[in-house]
Amino acid sequence: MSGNNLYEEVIIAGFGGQGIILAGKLLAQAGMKASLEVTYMPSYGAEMRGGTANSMITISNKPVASPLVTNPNSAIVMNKASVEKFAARVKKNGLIVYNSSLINAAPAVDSSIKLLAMPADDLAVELGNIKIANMVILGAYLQTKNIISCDTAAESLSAVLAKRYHKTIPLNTAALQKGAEFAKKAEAENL
Amino acid sequence: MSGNNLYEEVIIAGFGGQGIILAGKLLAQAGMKASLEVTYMPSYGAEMRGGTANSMITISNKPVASPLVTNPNSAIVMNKASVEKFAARVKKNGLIVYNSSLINAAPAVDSSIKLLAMPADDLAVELGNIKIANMVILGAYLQTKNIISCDTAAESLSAVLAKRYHKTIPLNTAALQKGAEFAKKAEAENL
Amino acid sequence: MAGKIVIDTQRCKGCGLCVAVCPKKSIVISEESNKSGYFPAKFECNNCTGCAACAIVCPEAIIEVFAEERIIAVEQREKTKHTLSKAKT
Amino acid sequence: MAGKIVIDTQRCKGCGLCVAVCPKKSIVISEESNKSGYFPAKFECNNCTGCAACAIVCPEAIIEVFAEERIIAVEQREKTKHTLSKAKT
Amino acid sequence: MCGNEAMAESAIIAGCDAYFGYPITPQNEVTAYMARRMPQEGRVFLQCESELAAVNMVFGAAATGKRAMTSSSSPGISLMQEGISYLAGAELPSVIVNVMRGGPGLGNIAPSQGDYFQATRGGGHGDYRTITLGPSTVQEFADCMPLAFDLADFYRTPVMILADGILGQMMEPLVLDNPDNAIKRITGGKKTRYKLPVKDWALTGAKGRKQNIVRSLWLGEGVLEELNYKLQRKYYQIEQDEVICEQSDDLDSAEIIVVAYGIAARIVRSAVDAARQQGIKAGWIRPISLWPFPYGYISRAAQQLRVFLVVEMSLGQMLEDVKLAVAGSCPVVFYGRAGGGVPTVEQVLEHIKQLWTKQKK
Amino acid sequence: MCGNEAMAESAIIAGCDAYFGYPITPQNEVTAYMARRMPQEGRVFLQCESELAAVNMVFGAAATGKRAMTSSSSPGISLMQEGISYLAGAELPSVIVNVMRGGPGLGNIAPSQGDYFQATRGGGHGDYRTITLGPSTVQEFADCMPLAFDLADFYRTPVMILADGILGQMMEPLVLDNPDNAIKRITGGKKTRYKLPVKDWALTGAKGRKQNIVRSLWLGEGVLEELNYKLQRKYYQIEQDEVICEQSDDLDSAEIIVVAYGIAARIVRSAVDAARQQGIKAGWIRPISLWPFPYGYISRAAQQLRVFLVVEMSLGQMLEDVKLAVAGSCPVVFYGRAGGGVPTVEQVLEHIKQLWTKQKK
Amino acid sequence: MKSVFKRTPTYKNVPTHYCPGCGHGIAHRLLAESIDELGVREKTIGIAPVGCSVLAYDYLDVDMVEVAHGRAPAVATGMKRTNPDKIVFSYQGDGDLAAIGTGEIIHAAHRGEQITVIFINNAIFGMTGGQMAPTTLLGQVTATTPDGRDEKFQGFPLTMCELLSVLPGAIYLERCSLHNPAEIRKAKKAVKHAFELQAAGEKGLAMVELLSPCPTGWRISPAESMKWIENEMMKVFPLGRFKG
Amino acid sequence: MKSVFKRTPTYKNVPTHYCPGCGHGIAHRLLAESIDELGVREKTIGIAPVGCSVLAYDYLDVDMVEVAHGRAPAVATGMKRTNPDKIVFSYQGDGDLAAIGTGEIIHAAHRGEQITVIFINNAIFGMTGGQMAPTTLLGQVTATTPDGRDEKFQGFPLTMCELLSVLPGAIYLERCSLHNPAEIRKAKKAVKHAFELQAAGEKGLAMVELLSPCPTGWRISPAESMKWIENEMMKVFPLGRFKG
Ligand SMILES: Cc1ncc(C[n+]2csc(CCOP(=O)(O)OP(=O)(O)O)c2C)c(N)n1
Ligand SMILES: Cc1ncc(C[n+]2csc(CCOP(=O)(O)OP(=O)(O)O)c2C)c(N)n1
Ligand code: SF4
Ligand code: SF4
Ligand code: SF4
Ligand code: SF4
Ligand code: SF4
Ligand code: SF4
Ligand SMILES: [Mg+2]
Ligand SMILES: [Mg+2]
Repeated sequence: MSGNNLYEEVIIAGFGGQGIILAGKLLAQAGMKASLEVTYMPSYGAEMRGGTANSMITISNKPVASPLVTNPNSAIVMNKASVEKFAARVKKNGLIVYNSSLINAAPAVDSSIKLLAMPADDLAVELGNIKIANMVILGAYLQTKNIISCDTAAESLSAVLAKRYHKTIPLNTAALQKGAEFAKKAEAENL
Repeated sequence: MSGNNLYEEVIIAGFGGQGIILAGKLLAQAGMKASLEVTYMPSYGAEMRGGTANSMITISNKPVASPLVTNPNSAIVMNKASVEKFAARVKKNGLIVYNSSLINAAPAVDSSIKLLAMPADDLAVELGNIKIANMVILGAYLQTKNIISCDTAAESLSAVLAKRYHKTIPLNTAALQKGAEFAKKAEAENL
Repeated sequence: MAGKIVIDTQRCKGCGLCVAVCPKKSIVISEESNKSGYFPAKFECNNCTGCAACAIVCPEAIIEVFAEERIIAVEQREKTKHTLSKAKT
Repeated sequence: MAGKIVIDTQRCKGCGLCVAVCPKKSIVISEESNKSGYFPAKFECNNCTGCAACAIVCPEAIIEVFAEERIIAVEQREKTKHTLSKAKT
Repeated sequence: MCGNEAMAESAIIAGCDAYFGYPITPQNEVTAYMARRMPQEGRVFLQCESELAAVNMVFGAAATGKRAMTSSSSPGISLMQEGISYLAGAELPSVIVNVMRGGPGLGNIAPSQGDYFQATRGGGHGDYRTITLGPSTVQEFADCMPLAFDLADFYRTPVMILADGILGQMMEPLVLDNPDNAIKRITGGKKTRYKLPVKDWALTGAKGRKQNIVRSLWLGEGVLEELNYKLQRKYYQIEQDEVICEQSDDLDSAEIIVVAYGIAARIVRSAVDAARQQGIKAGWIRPISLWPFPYGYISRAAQQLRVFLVVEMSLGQMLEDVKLAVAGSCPVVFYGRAGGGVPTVEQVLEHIKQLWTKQKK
Repeated sequence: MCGNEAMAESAIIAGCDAYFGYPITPQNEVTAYMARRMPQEGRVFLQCESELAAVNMVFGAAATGKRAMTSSSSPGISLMQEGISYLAGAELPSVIVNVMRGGPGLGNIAPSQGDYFQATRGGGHGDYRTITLGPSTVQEFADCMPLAFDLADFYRTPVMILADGILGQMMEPLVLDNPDNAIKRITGGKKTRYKLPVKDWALTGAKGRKQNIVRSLWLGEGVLEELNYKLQRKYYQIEQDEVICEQSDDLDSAEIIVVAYGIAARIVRSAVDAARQQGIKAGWIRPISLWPFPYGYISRAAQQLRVFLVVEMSLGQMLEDVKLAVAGSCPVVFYGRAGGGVPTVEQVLEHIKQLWTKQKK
Repeated sequence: MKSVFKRTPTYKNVPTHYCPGCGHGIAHRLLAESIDELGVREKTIGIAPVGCSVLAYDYLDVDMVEVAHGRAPAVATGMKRTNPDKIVFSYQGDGDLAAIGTGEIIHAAHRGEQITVIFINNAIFGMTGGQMAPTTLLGQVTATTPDGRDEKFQGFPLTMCELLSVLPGAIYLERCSLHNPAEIRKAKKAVKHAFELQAAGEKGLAMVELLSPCPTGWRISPAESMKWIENEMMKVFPLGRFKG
Repeated sequence: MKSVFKRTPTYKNVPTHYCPGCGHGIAHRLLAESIDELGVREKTIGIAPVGCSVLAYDYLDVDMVEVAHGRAPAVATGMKRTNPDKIVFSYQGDGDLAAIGTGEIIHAAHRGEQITVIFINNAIFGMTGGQMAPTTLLGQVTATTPDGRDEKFQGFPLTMCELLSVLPGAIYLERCSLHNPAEIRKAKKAVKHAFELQAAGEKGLAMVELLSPCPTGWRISPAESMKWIENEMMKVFPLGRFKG
């Protein structure tokens, strides 16, 4: 919110089952690991089945007042419904990373907003498991924003994954990297 | 409370089973029948077995504000515990009618207070049923105070007795009268 | 008379249950009320066996029963049985 | 082919229950996801008998079953039975 | 006929279709009376397994458009708090009578006014209010009922009657006539029977119309918030239109104003009468609708400098409403007794006298 | 670790012997966490059949002198009202966490502050209060717990924590250390661990002493009233000693003071920061103890003429406390959202700006 | 002669507030004797219900608590889970246990809480003045069934032992009666057994149901009450061991 | 070819919010078909519980109400007593009916309320994210039994049909399963019968318990869920008619 301080507000959105909550938690955890101030706030509601899920993350170098994100700097959107809901809320000069495997058309937003189309589902399938599309797209976001490194995120995996999933850490790490690489290439191409 | 208006506050007290509530209701009902303003307030508490019961009745010729009687003009006391509890509360120049069948000694109170010893249980037994001691003593009170007539009270019996007890109306009427007669005699003797 | 009972008459509520259960008709309701206004039970000692039926049924538990040794023995046998019948009867 | 089914694939949640119960293996899960992101069931028409097992088990009630007359008769017989079995079965 | 019975009979006259209740002192006369009378009228009486069941049976009957009520006393009313919040959320007309007794906990069965906060602030969860009426005579206790049922139907809201053990148990002269007269009496002639809207929302079977749904869950973004604003508008209207309050004739000249409701107000009345006979300039204000609270009456009275004495059978609950109304303009003093204690006329008089002496110094 | 889990772990650190709960969103993380952790510590976790059972199990454990707690969300807390009144009446130390959600009725599961009245005024029957704490960060939510258990034991009273869905679900940096530090943090250094009295009243078996009785029924004339006066004295002491409140540094110069608690206070803080950057003289007061309410802080601030803006995730509940504190000295304006709506920083800022413009005219 | 029968120490030597002929007094005595005979007084915690026996702690000389109407089994659960070495019992009426407290008793039994429950079935709400209880007999006139209980409106009497016997967590269920000395002796054995099981660490809930006279609620004499139990109540509530 | 199987009118033609493979959808269909076949749609009033099926009124095209968690039988009582000519049913989960609402279902059955209850036993609290229900099987891992349900701490699974069968006021009790087409057909008959009884004015409560898959709560696939019902649940919850 304030001047040249770091105040990154992110929304990650998609439908239930796309690993939205996990991606959000990982970003928050990585932020803490990087000694930044962080708030993480999931949409919740096991009380209601179906529908969309989202996480709101704020990363700053001073304590965060409100954990709610209305107008994010960055949005990571995993399905069409989320584009409709969140794309228009992104601030000027912001960033939208979207899952082009499921979202055909680029979101129509202010031209100051940077758009990154990620075929996250496809890349995940390439790695052998569609469920890690969330990590792929998060990797791309980290790479593009360059606030927290992909390695810090990878190192934070063990803190957010339940013990019984620790065996998937290598796969998730690979996914983060694959996403980051894709973003690096895309950026290069855009140059 | 106020000047020469009628404002008669009565407490009737005894132990459960002595017909305290019925006597109170009858007095209140008779008051209404006599076109007076009346409030009647029983001690209640089927929630607690045993202990003492009492009724508070206020009879006036204008609407009664508070139904609670702290310092009555008159007290009708049926057992020892009630004497201890209420005798000292009776106002100066007041009246105490007590059941001398159970209360041996006359209550020690201000000399301005008129005392009437009624062997109510004994008189009731004479009539064949100890349970109507309440009517005997109420009759004595009515006679002494002369605000409401014994006949009005007798006429009110049907309104306060449950249907299945209507057969006892003659007996109750007799008890009221017996009490009244006793009081009349006592008064005459005192003259 | 093999037994006798003592009733705490001031605490008796005159319910009459003891009277009803006494096999020896050794208890009656008295004519005098106690200080609470109840007409209490009264021991009449006709052939009381100390069977304790009255005490067992008394809701106020105000009857103490006395008996000759023989009867005590019976009582104690029963108590022993109780103790043996611990858990998992 | 004595029967066929029509699945409202846009509303299908890809639970696969219909696939599991079809005695004729006439249903498969498709490779394309629907607009809600589910991979829906797809009718393959191998020997469908119109037995309706798929429809009965479908939690979304989005399978309509068509069958030749003979089978309808069976269905209706059952319905009649139901109606007869009113109160106090 | 004691207060509880008078209230019950008046509810029957008011067209109560169903009574659901669970015994509790000091309102057992209601259950007993209803058990006898409702079947005679071909209506429904049911003794429930608990107060939780009772309030939810009221919910069920009310959802079908019937006039339904329950009654209880303090602990039982606490058990109904979830249900009352649901009634408010689903906007179901219903009447709940609380014959208050001493608390907290099991407390005792003596009369009390300790549940004022619970009734007027919403003891249940969420932003809702229940219309709350505080009768002070057997006549008013009875007259409350037709008014309560009409208010409930008119506003689609639960209505609470706050009585107490004395009012429930006492007897005094009483007229039971038609609802029109009852409503006139209790509103001081301001109202008669309400023009009630048709209950087209009621669950009567979806015959010749779309399905009706009665609910309090609203999941879409902002939908529940909309419901809350709707409720709020309704509450605002109630605050404008439904305040009932009585005050002594001599209020303008009074230097001490005693505020009390229910049984306490009767005691206050006696005390103020006595005080005036002793030359003390005292008056009284008696809120009859506790919510909506007569803030207007009190803040008007507070425009002139005087002392307010609030008397309650609690340790200061309505006190807060009086303070909110007075808003610092005048001193507000409190006298209360709790846990079933009832102030005597003498005690209140004593407090009035003390204030008078201070005032005159 | 989300707020709910942080709170749960902190309760364990604070020596919570037993947790009894029934699932409800948005606090299911508490039940799940306790189900795993309490047995690890050799303590008691039990999923109950209902909230009614939960609060009464807490009652049972507390009566034996154990530190016991439960947690729930709005509708579940409504069901506990009778139980809470009993806890207060029997003077049993106990901790109840309400992670509030949108109401009334089933409402929704969005964050809310709609149960402020219920918590601070006593949603149950009778004249009692529960100490109520309103944390606004995950750290505070956690730090509340050792304080709550100490307050409960010190005063023999139930203590309520009012959180909301956001606080329960969010994650942010957090230190979990010893109770001493936690209490220091949340009281702004004013307090450390309390010197706790021996629980000689607890039911531990009458060995070598007279029988102990824990009860809330008092039948003798005036006995319950005496209990109430005793409670009242205790409440008075709490009001004197246990107020916790935070305020912005620049309060003296502020012309607009925004009062908010919990999550709303964080939003207010962002908005006030933004306003000050725009040259608006705004400040904030954040009650942490909701009961005892920091009347003193606010009435001191109200001695100077300024405007108070109260912001709540309800349609105006704490508002009444602020008005009581201000007592007419300054205007009090309200902005709230209900039914799970959360005010945004922009909306609050907008309200501050409007007040500022009006002020400057 | 030697004293062969007298009050044991856990039954305090004070007058009760019960009506003449009330069964609560008898039940209290059985309880106190069992505790004394087992020697567990110093580790026993009792729970008084809301009902006529709310003041049970005035009569039983053990640590006791008074709890909300019907919630005793939940309170007992909270106590026993945190104090497995103590003996915890609840004493409950039929309004308390079979009406408002149905959920709590069923779930305590369902979970197999290791507690002892003494259940006083007097077919009525005594304390509140004689209203119908779930256990009230068909045809029985009460304050809320002025024409007698009618199964068409109020259903058949609720039999708690039978109901709980379905639950594996209830390990001992027995119905006894207080209507004559012989039955009272049996009742005593049952009450004692219910405590013994808990003392022995048996896992599960033990409940003894006692058919108990309420002359006031039934509006008949104490002696008639005893007969009414024998002739009427026992037809609907057969005595015997249902479990364990 | 003719259409031999399709949605009937009372089951609204809209998507549901249920998870893939959830049994609620199947149960809804059976309910709607029964109502349609009996032709009672226009006089039926339904009660949705708090649980995953809280939005049942979005799917069933009859007058409906949503009520507090567990209280549906009380609400149904209030409705039926004041509207004896209507058909009143409640639809309840196992958390709703067998945990928090135990008192209400038992007393509705005890009084013999003339209502129809559809009881969805999925051995879990679905809506709140998979916590233990009273019906959870021994060893079953849930959010609140991380090491599996253990009878020593949580007791044995609660069998509601067996429990209610003790009550004369429950006139029809049947347990069916939704795990395969054949059982679903039987379940349909049972559901319909439970409505028929009410429509025919039979006095008493009719309940059908349906073993129903919750793949999300059980953390297995829909197909595995069906097998789990057959292999595990049915061992503890045997199918069959318990009453009527
Ligand atoms: C929540 C609540 N509801 C109702 C009451 C009133 N109440 C007190 S005791 C009781 C029933 C007593 O009957 P029972 O449990 O059978 O005991 P008994 O007096 O017959 O021994 C009731 C309804 C209460 N105290 N609290
Ligand atoms: C008073 C109250 N307590 C708790 C909850 C939270 N809650 C909602 S649904 C539910 C249980 C759902 O389980 P079940 O009834 O088995 O239905 P399912 O979702 O499994 O179909 C709970 C505990 C609530 N809404 N209200
Ligand atoms: S001990 Fe037996 S014989 Fe003796 S008085 Fe008692 S009952 Fe009668
Ligand atoms: S049984 Fe006991 S209380 Fe009753 S009369 Fe005999 S001694 Fe008195
Ligand atoms: S109707 Fe029968 S055969 Fe045809 S697809 Fe469905 S299950 Fe298979
Ligand atoms: S059963 Fe229904 S929802 Fe499931 S896959 Fe088949 S068609 Fe789709
Ligand atoms: S009312 Fe009945 S249960 Fe209560 S004390 Fe009297 S006889 Fe005993
Ligand atoms: S959680 Fe279970 S019961 Fe709920 S919708 Fe999903 S599968 Fe169905
Ligand atoms: Mg009873
Ligand atoms: Mg379930």
